[in-house]
Amino acid sequence: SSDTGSTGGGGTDAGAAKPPIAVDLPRADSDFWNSYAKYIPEYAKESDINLMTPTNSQNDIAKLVANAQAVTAQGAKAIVMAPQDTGAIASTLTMLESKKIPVISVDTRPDKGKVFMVVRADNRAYGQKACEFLGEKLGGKGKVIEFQGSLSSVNGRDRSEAFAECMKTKFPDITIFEEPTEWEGTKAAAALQTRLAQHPDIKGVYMQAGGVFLAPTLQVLKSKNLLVPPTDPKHIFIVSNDGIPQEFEAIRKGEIDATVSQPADLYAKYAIYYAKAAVEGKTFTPGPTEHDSTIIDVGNGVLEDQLPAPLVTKDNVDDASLWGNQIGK
Amino acid sequence: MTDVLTDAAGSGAAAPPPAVSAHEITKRFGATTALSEVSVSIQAGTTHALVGRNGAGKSTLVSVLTGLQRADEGTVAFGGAPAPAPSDRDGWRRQVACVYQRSTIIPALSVAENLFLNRQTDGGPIKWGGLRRRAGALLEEYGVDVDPGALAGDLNVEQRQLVEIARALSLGTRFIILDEPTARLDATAIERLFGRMRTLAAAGVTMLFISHHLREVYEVCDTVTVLRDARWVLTEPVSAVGHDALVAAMTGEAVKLTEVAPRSVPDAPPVLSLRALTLGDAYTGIDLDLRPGEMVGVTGSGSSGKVSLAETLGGLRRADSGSVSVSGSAVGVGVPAALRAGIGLVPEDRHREGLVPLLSVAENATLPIGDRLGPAGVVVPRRRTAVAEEMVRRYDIRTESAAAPVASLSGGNAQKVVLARALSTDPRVLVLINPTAGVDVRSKESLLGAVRSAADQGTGVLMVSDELDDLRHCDRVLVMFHGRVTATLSRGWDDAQVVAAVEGVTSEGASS
Amino acid sequence: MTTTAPVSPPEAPVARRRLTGPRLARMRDLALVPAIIVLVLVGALIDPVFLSSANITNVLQQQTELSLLVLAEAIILIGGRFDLSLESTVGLAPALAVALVIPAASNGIGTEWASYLAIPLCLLVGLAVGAFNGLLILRFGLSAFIVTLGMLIVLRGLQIGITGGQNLFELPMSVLYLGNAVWLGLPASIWICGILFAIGIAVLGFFRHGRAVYAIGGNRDAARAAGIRVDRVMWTVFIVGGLLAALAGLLMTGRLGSVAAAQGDGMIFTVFAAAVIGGVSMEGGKGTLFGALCGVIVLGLINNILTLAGVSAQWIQAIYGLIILVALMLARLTTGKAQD
Amino acid sequence: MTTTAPVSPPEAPVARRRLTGPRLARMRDLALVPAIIVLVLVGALIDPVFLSSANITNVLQQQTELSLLVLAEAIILIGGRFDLSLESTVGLAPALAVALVIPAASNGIGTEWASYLAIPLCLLVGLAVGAFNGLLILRFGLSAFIVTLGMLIVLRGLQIGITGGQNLFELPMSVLYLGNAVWLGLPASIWICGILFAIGIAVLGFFRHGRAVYAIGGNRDAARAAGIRVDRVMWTVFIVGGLLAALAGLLMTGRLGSVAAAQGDGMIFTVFAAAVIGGVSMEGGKGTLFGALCGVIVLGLINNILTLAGVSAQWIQAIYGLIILVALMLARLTTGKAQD
Ligand SMILES: Nc1ncnc2c1ncn2[C@@H]1O[C@H](COP(=O)(O)OP(=O)(O)OP(=O)(O)O)[C@@H](O)[C@H]1O
Ligand SMILES: Nc1ncnc2c1ncn2[C@@H]1O[C@H](COP(=O)(O)OP(=O)(O)OP(=O)(O)O)[C@@H](O)[C@H]1O
Ligand SMILES: [Mg+2]
Ligand SMILES: [Mg+2]
Repeated sequence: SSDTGSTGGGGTDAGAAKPPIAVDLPRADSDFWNSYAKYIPEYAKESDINLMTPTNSQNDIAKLVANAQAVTAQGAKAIVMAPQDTGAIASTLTMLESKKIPVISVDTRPDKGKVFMVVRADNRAYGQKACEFLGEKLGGKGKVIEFQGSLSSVNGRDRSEAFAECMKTKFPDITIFEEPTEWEGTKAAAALQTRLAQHPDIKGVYMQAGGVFLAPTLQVLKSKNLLVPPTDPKHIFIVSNDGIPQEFEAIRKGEIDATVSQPADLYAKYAIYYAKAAVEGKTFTPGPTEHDSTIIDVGNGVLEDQLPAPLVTKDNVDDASLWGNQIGK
Repeated sequence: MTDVLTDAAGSGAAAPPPAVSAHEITKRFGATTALSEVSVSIQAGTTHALVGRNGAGKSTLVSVLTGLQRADEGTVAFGGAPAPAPSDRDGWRRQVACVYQRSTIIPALSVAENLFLNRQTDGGPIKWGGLRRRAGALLEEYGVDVDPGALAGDLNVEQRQLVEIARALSLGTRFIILDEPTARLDATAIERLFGRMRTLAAAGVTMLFISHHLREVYEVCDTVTVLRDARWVLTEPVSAVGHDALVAAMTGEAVKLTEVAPRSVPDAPPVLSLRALTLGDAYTGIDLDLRPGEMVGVTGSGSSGKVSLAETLGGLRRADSGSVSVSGSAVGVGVPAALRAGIGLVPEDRHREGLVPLLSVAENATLPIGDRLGPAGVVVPRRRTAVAEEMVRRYDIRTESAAAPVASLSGGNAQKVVLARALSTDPRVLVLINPTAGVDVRSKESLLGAVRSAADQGTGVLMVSDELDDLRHCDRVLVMFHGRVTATLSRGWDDAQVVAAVEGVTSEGASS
Repeated sequence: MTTTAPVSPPEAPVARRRLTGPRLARMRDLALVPAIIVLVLVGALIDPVFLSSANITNVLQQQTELSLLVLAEAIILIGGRFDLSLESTVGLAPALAVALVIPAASNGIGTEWASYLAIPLCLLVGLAVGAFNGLLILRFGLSAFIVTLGMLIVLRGLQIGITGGQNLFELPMSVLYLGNAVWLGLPASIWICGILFAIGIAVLGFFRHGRAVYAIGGNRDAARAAGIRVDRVMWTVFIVGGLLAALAGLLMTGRLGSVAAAQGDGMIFTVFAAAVIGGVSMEGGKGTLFGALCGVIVLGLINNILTLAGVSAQWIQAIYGLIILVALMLARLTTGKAQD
Repeated sequence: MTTTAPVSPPEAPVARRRLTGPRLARMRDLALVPAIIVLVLVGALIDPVFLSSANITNVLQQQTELSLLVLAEAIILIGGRFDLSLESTVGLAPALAVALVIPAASNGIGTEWASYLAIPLCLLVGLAVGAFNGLLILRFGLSAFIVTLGMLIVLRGLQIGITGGQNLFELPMSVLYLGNAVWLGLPASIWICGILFAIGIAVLGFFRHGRAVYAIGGNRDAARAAGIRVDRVMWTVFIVGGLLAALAGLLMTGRLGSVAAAQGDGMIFTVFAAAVIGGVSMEGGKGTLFGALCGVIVLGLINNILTLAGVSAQWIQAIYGLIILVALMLARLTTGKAQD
């Protein structure tokens, strides 16, 4: 009953001839996604596509659906999105599929529905890497506190599950305190204070998001005089997750020990890459890619390009190729 | 009207059952006993007066008789049959209609809807046009000049009261309670109400009438019951109990009410001067000089502008033009300026502008003088209590203590707190609007006594009132009509003169 | 010595030039119409797509769930009460209903009841929540704010507890139907909202029980004195509120194709914003459902226009808030009445 | 035939044994004390660490920012108004102050003002926000709910706009100081809160202007008629509210070591919960700051106990909500008064 086809042509004039590509940003209040947002136009320019002004769904699935509908009405020929709520996007994907608009899903894999490509790092691998690093540093025993995200976030859940599973199988003597935080720094700080009072012998911290937990954690440890170099027996080993510049800084100072760098730049780069490929009609098959990653078939014909997410420690923190070393400073 | 009066306690096996009888009613609020074993029965077709001092328990009895509150002990019967169950509101409403002392008008709804609340339609959707027409007819029948489509919240106090009365009378019940319906009405409206009541009585409707104006009791009632301190005191035909006896029964002491003593006002330059004061539609070109110690009454019908004038003086309204000065210096805008100039105000509606219900009596009475109760803005509780207790004593406020919330006071006592507040600043000019509305005889006397003694000490008093008893205390009375002062009556006027001037019929007879 | 002022002739009583009540109330109802017109003009200027029927349909459909919650909240507010827990019911009701119906393998509870029960179960949950709120508030005299705030947390917690924080996406067909069906060229959810609003407007405007809600909100004691069964009416209102919230949850579930663990999370602010912008007073007894509906539409238009205009993510929120404030001032200017 | 009761001698009036107003009010104040005692007992049973001075200090410190917001909100509520925007001020005030001071390389605006200006600037922002809210609400007669809801969005949007949504990590020493300093063995923030609450309780209880706030909240017209400068007092209250929120933001920033883009986000619900649980009425004129403080402590204890008990993430929210509801019922039972 609608006439979407006839009113295309939003976006910039420069590339008017090229099919417009829409990008929806999931939120504007996290360092990680802000870096991603900065990379998007850069790579769009580089690969010479007609990028529509990115929309922002403010971490609200209803807004994401509304935005998808709006850009469709404006004539988008491909959509890049990062649905933080992976279930609730199903109908929208069906709608977009019926209009033959390919979707690139970044960071998350929709539970259901057809997408052209999922560009993602393996969140379970994050949890796994953190577990292995901590387990090793602690010598397989001791107490670890984990700042979980929110149960309703698939990424948080993946990290929690993988971390717990790995600890259980590989380091059964390590006690984990799982703290639900709803991704809030205040909750993490409160939990850490309480736990340290209860268990002064906590030796490790795994925080699932450096962007929100890093500063509060350091602050609490500082006030308890626990921010000491790794050589000190009082040292608490900390593994973070995200790879923002501040985490690197803390690694250099010896305040934290490692972080899993979630590749904001690669997310942007390959989101654009696959969007362009989709409108050009290219197809992909499972297997290794030419950019150090593997495309796997995660079922139902959904392909997922699993980008590398390196563990950054003191040894490789100055690696210039890390996205956290390319921005800000 | 019936002449046959039966023993209230009931001995008439042969007589028809009373229209209403309350038996041994006891009602407590916390540890306050508002009613203690009160029995009253009212014969069908009579108009029964219920009198008593403020806080005697009259309104509480009303709420028990209308089923709004459940008595702790005792029973209520209508026409010999037990009263409906507490939850059966419709049952109660078939038995009794009531004009409550507290407004039951819903401000956000139209007048028409307020009149027909919960009976807008017999079923099916409401036809608003028809409802407004019915309301218009009803209002006309009762001589109430308001637009049925207006928001009830836009009506003034008197109009609201008239709407409530019209509503109660229109319900078609055979028993109607009127709890102080006249407290907010002017003379003509009261006359109209009485006419209506007589017609109803002639039609055999039973009425329970509460008023602090004993004259009204004698005018429209057949029997009278007196309550004192939550107890039943007497039930008599009005013809059998004289004015003084009634007052004695109410107060429990056989002291006569004092006559209004003549007083003289020393000649002195005016303490308050108004020059060509004008406010929109309300009043125009008001000139007035008030000498220290002088008491000036202002009266007029509804919408004569008298209340607006008084509110302007108190700082609640702002005149469009003209000047107000106290002892020669101009008064600024707003209440604080008026207070600073020495003008104290008793506002019209104690619920709306008079009191902060949750705060204590002490705090309400001392609101404007917070700066005098301690150093540097501190309010020393002990000093506040001392000042308040003195006020409670001086103005005879019936309260458990100065610390009780003012919301727990009966209407008349609440009014005294408002007066206490106005006098707390020792004003040079005291402006009062209907100060004795809802105040019992004895309290009225003490209240007006307090006003008089303030005047005797040099305070100029401007009293806006519809009550001739209040106006009798004044040295002269101004009558306003459609926003202008149309007559000035000096001491010695008679009631007819005032009524005529208020009606705007003539003013020649008023001048001397 | 007395003076007599010249007697003015007994002329007609001072003219009452003030607008009469209902007219004013109606004006207040229409207060948002200028804002809506301005928004539509701006939208049309920004992108012609704005006026396409597809876009308008989208805007309306996206607002359906919100509008049902606003309908519920507006009625409760008019009755002088409060319900914050609606937003959690939006999630819990369908989640519980679906979990009872789907197999454990799809994150169900394992009861695997017949799937045609899903919709009745969902509505039943809404009804139960409303009834429980009403019980605590009306019978036990607890503060509505605090009871429903507590319930907001408890219900969301229950949903997370029951589903383990998982999204449920194996939905029975019946649940999917309502959020997706198209009736006579318009999404079913728009029809449903339209009809429910029409019923609501009719009941609140023209029926005794509806008017009773206004009376209760305006002056509870007076309503009681007038023979209105205050508690019974308000209990019904709470139950209707719960039902509407459950229905909103159903529509949202169908539209989005799953029950998100955070479904409805944070909506209550928007619900209040729409209702209050639409002229429903927090103090009870004031406002109309039509006004509330206008409030919903204003918010929907603002969102749509901001998206179409491609406002930068960095400033979108500030601009959104600013537009709301300006819309309010507009409403204030056109009615000329102070709000509350 | 009429009867006359024997005229009773002018005896003493019927004994009035009722609790007097203030005593009742004080009881209401103490309503939460049983709940606090129960919580402390439960906490001690769950883990002996609970009663350790370190843990108690932690609980108190974690609640300092919340308590300042509750202090602000309680005063505003007692005055019969509303402020939702406090939670955004908690983020914006320190963010703007810090951004003005730090170099652009650390996500500053680039002005690089002297860093000792950070604290005054932060407080100034709070003051300005409060003053602006007051202006819109008091002068223009806009609804407090809707103005401050709009401001909540606008201020958060401004923060995101100014910082580009980044957390600010490079803080001047002065900003870090307050949130971390320890005075006489207790964190400075606890001292600050304690002192501010003491001042608040004294002013609201024993000073003319404090009592005026109660009068205004209880009956605005009556307060005006009694010569209280209603608008001026309420404007001051809004400004104090803004200042307190900015101070809370400062403490939080210091304690957490950064200004998060979402700092304060979602706090306003908890603020209202604490205030209302503590007996402050949404209708104005009722409640005390002591009660509000008890509300804050109850919420802090619940959180602490749940953490110590290690309740599973899956059910923690449901249990949290449930405990709040139960605490309320307890409060209701002990005072025996209906709430509103
Ligand atoms: N709801 C209530 N709670 C507590 N005390 C009450 C309540 N209602 C009435 N009282 C108390 O009961 C007593 C009787 O009050 P009531 O209103 O019946 O007096 P009244 O005779 O109608 O006085 P007035 O002539 O001033 O209207 C008073 O002491 C009053 O303070
Ligand atoms: N500020 C104003 N601007 C315009 N008209 C006003 C204003 N104030 C009052 N009026 C109108 O002036 C008329 C007189 O009002 P006012 O309340 O002073 O009468 P009143 O004599 O006090 O009546 P009542 O005895 O019923 O209280 C009314 O019609 C009222 O609507
Ligand atoms: Mg009474
Ligand atoms: Mg008047």
